[in-house]
Amino acid sequence: MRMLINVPETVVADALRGMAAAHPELTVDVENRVVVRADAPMAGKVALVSGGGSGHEPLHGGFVGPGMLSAACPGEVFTSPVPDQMVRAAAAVDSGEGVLFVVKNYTGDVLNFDMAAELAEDEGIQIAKVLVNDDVAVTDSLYTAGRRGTGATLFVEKLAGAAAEEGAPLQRVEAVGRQANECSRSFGIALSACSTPAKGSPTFDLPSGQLELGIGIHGEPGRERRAMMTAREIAEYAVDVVLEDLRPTRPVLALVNGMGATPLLELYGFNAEVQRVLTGRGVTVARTLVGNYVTSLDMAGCSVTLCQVDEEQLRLWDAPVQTAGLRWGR
Amino acid sequence: MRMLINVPETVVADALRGMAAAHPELTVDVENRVVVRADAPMAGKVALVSGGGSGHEPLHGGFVGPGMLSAACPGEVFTSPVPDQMVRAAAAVDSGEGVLFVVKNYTGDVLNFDMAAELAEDEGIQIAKVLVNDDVAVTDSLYTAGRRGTGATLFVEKLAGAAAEEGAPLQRVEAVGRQANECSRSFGIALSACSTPAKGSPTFDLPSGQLELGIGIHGEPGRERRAMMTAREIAEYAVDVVLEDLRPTRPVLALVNGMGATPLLELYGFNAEVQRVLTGRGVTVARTLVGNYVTSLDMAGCSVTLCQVDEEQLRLWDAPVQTAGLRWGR
Amino acid sequence: MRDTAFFRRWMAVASAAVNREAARLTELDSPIGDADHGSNMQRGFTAVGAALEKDAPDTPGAVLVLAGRTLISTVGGASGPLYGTLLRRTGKALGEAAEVSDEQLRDALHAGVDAVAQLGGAAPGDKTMLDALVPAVDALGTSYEAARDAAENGALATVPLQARKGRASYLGERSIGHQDPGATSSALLIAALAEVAAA
Amino acid sequence: MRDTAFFRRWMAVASAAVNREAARLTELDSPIGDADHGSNMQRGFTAVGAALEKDAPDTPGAVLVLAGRTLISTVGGASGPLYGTLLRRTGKALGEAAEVSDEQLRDALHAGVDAVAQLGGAAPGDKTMLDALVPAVDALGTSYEAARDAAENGALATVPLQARKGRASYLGERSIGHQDPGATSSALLIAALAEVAAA
Ligand SMILES: Nc1ncnc2c1ncn2[C@@H]1O[C@H](COP(=O)(O)OP(=O)(O)O)[C@@H](O)[C@H]1O
Ligand SMILES: Nc1ncnc2c1ncn2[C@@H]1O[C@H](COP(=O)(O)OP(=O)(O)O)[C@@H](O)[C@H]1O
Ligand SMILES: [Mg+2]
Ligand SMILES: [Mg+2]
Ligand SMILES: [Mg+2]
Ligand SMILES: [Mg+2]
Repeated sequence: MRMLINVPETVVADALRGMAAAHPELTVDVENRVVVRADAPMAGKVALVSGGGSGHEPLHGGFVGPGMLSAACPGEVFTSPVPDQMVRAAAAVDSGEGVLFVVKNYTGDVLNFDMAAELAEDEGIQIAKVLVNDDVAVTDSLYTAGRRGTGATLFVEKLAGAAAEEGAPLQRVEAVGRQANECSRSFGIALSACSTPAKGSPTFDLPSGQLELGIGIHGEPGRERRAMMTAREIAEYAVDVVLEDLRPTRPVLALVNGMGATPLLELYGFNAEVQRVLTGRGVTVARTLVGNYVTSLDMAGCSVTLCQVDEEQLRLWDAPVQTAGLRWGR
Repeated sequence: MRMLINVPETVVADALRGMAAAHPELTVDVENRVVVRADAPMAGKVALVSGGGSGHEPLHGGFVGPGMLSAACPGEVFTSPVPDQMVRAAAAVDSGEGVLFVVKNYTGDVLNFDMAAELAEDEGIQIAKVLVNDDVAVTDSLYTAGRRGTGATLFVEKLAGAAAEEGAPLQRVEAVGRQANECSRSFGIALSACSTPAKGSPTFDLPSGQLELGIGIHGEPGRERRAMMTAREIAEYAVDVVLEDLRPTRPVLALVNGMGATPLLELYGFNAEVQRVLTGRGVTVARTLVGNYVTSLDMAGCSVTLCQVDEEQLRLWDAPVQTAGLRWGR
Repeated sequence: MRDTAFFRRWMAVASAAVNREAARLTELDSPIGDADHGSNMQRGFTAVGAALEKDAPDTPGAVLVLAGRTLISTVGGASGPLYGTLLRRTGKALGEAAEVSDEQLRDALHAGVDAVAQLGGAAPGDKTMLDALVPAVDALGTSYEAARDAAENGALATVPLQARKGRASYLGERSIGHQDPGATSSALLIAALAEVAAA
Repeated sequence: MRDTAFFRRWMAVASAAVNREAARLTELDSPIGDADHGSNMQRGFTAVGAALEKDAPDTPGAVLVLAGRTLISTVGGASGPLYGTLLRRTGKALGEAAEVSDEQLRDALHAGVDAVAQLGGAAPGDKTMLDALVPAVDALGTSYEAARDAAENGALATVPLQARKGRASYLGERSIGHQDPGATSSALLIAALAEVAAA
């Protein structure tokens, strides 16, 4: 085990303490595992709450702040949070205008957020939900739990968060989030497995010189294993799979995302190839984001997410955002 | 080899192409390997140029922009850039007010920047230099190349960059940079070695269950190998070594830096321990930055840098900065 | 008749089994999941033990409802709501009686398992906990031992199946050849029940 | 007397040697450095070859000055300025003659090695390229073969030394037991010189 931790049991609580110390602009309830904008509830504004298993940082806690999430609920590593967290978060941020839950499509996340929505509504909080399911690697939804939510989560949280910040009503914020998800597709590649604190060793065995195509963000293997490919070949493969499903007719936002252990140097090089393929396919790239945003602990690898946008969505993307993990404008 | 690259020879050029695509606010000269603020030269303002081997991203290219560097010169992986790059960068950003070179103390960087300074001065550009040498792991400077420049580079570039942005003259910008270095100390720990593209395998052998104390940022082993320690023990060790040398009497800026492959979740947990130790030692922490800022490719591990600050330095730290890797304010 | 103490013993034995087998459950969750099922179950049943200690519910139904609620509040993931619902609904079906018959318990477990199927949308053959739970409650008509064996066999029988629900389903055909972690933990819970019933 | 072609051949043979040994030089730079010495030297000498082809300098001095400048402009790291200075200063000392004697070359190399010592501030025994270069130029008074052997022995003799300059110095005592990559590449350059002188 080569982890910078105390004991596996306290990893999430320790991280929340460290986050609280680094970010005075956040209210971090370590005991109850809720990260809230210090200025919440914002009068007259819709609130956004998201959450999921830990291990994907900066997602979601790193996206709490002006222009994005109002609160985040971190679960145990790779384990969806419990309804109690979500209800507590919703209560902390609701100004009376309602709360949007941003939920990645995993059985655990869906079940827990559903329970939380019921409980929160019992407490008189108006709840809307957006399900994120952008991963094209999960092909046959009839015989699976449906497409996973991965990189598009960032687009959903950013665009819906910008709409909420502008004062849009709940129905509109929900529509913006849903549209962002519908306009997005992702594909992920692993060059190594990751190690969870609980297991202490790689979650699957990937001999060097091999890669996994079509991975999710929970250290699960992908749908196919292949001999190592070059950055150029990986970019071609990933972009083509995404484009085939998305068939964009408008410019796209491109997220070239690292899984955690791939150096930024390599991610930028990979981005060069992604851009080359997109240009070759006649796709206009409106904005590009390169970095570790939706990660899988110490997994080496990357994912590509494209979100096709209209003028209004592009405006919401460019709107100011001030969070630990994403910051621009104002 | 589990790298997301095409061939080792083009890694830096590929990354620069990818950086150019992602950052229209930068002018990236891929051929000559210079990254420049698109709005340079800034009339009436001192310019800052830094650079060093690649593999430490976001350092330095990710720190080019308003409030920080005017230009960066990326060398090959872990190899200092050549004088030609630095001269070209200085010429591109000099407004006539002079250029500050920020140089990490490594034989290669020092020799190349020295040569560049001579050449630039021959071209009529006024050059000042700040040498960064904050790594307390290098103890005996009489019998070594002197202390390495590591995490303090970020503080030097940020504080001097803020002074330059405000219009301070070259002498003052240099003094701010020098002071930032003198007020800073660092210590680094590796939980795994990193792999350079040229070598394709780990640069040293670190069995799991062991760690290296006192590493630099070039994949070199540290001064001591030990059995694995907990985050709490590592924090105690690192903070104490730094404090012993710095003996701060004022509040500190804390940089809890990841070496590249350590998940943000772990870094935040480690930060909690760092803060605990600092509090225990009676040190006030004015600001904390947690993340991957001065990295070593895909090395797992971390470093702690403390910079003790007065009111003026704190003001310069809080001043707006708009770069790919560090962003706040305006 | 089974009294409140019987149900507390069931939860205690189940908790011990989960603790003992946690590493194995996480191991099973690695190749076809996200390597957390063991720690999820362990965290949940540790909390159940503490809650039963603290609140001291005094009917069989109340024991199971509290256990279920506690799992929902502490486990997360897919298994938290599913096992939480299983115990909560079983407990609800038991009503407020101070003692319940084996037949009442069987019917209540039926209701609990049905609720799991409804919540998760899975059916036997999908390679989930239902592959152990459904045959187990069916076999309860015969005996607790039969239920234990049916659950165990159901868990083993998930190996050749292709997953259609939960995380393992993302793997498609690559999910074949691995035992489902949830079915395995279900077999532990049923074995715990059989053990306390036999004592 | 040695003409321009001799110096071009030296650079060509040196380049071939560096290419052949690049992986080994990088390997030596791993335990006590940053694993780039081989690729640094390879990049530099490839550029030297191209520059000599393109600019076709027509005196021994001009060949070495161009080679040195090219190393400075393409290598980076510690070795770029140091080897660049070695060749540039040696070339400068050769002046503008069309042919040079072995004695002139020896004196010029002395000047070049002195410049390296001054620029880098190192001395023999510090576990650097000087541990090969200094004995080599001293032995040049005897013969090119003696210089080659002295460089080779000097490189081998770095193994037990503790580094006091360059990256390896950060390791303190842990630098003992490893051969210095720069001394090793210096031995290659001197061996290349001996090879073309013998031909
Ligand atoms: N829709 C479902 N219906 C029934 N059981 C399910 C369903 N989805 C998953 N499971 C069960 O949950 C188990 C996984 O639990 P766990 O690992 O704790 O949660 P997660 O998958 O969220 O990490 C699976 O092995 C399977 O038995
Ligand atoms: N101050 C110095 N004087 C002479 N030679 C030096 C000095 N510092 C380093 N060297 C030589 O440079 C070699 C390393 O070169 P290289 O790996 O290319 O550069 P870097 O150390 O910058 O990565 C060392 O093995 C040593 O022989
Ligand atoms: Mg899970
Ligand atoms: Mg180097
Ligand atoms: Mg799981
Ligand atoms: Mg080197």
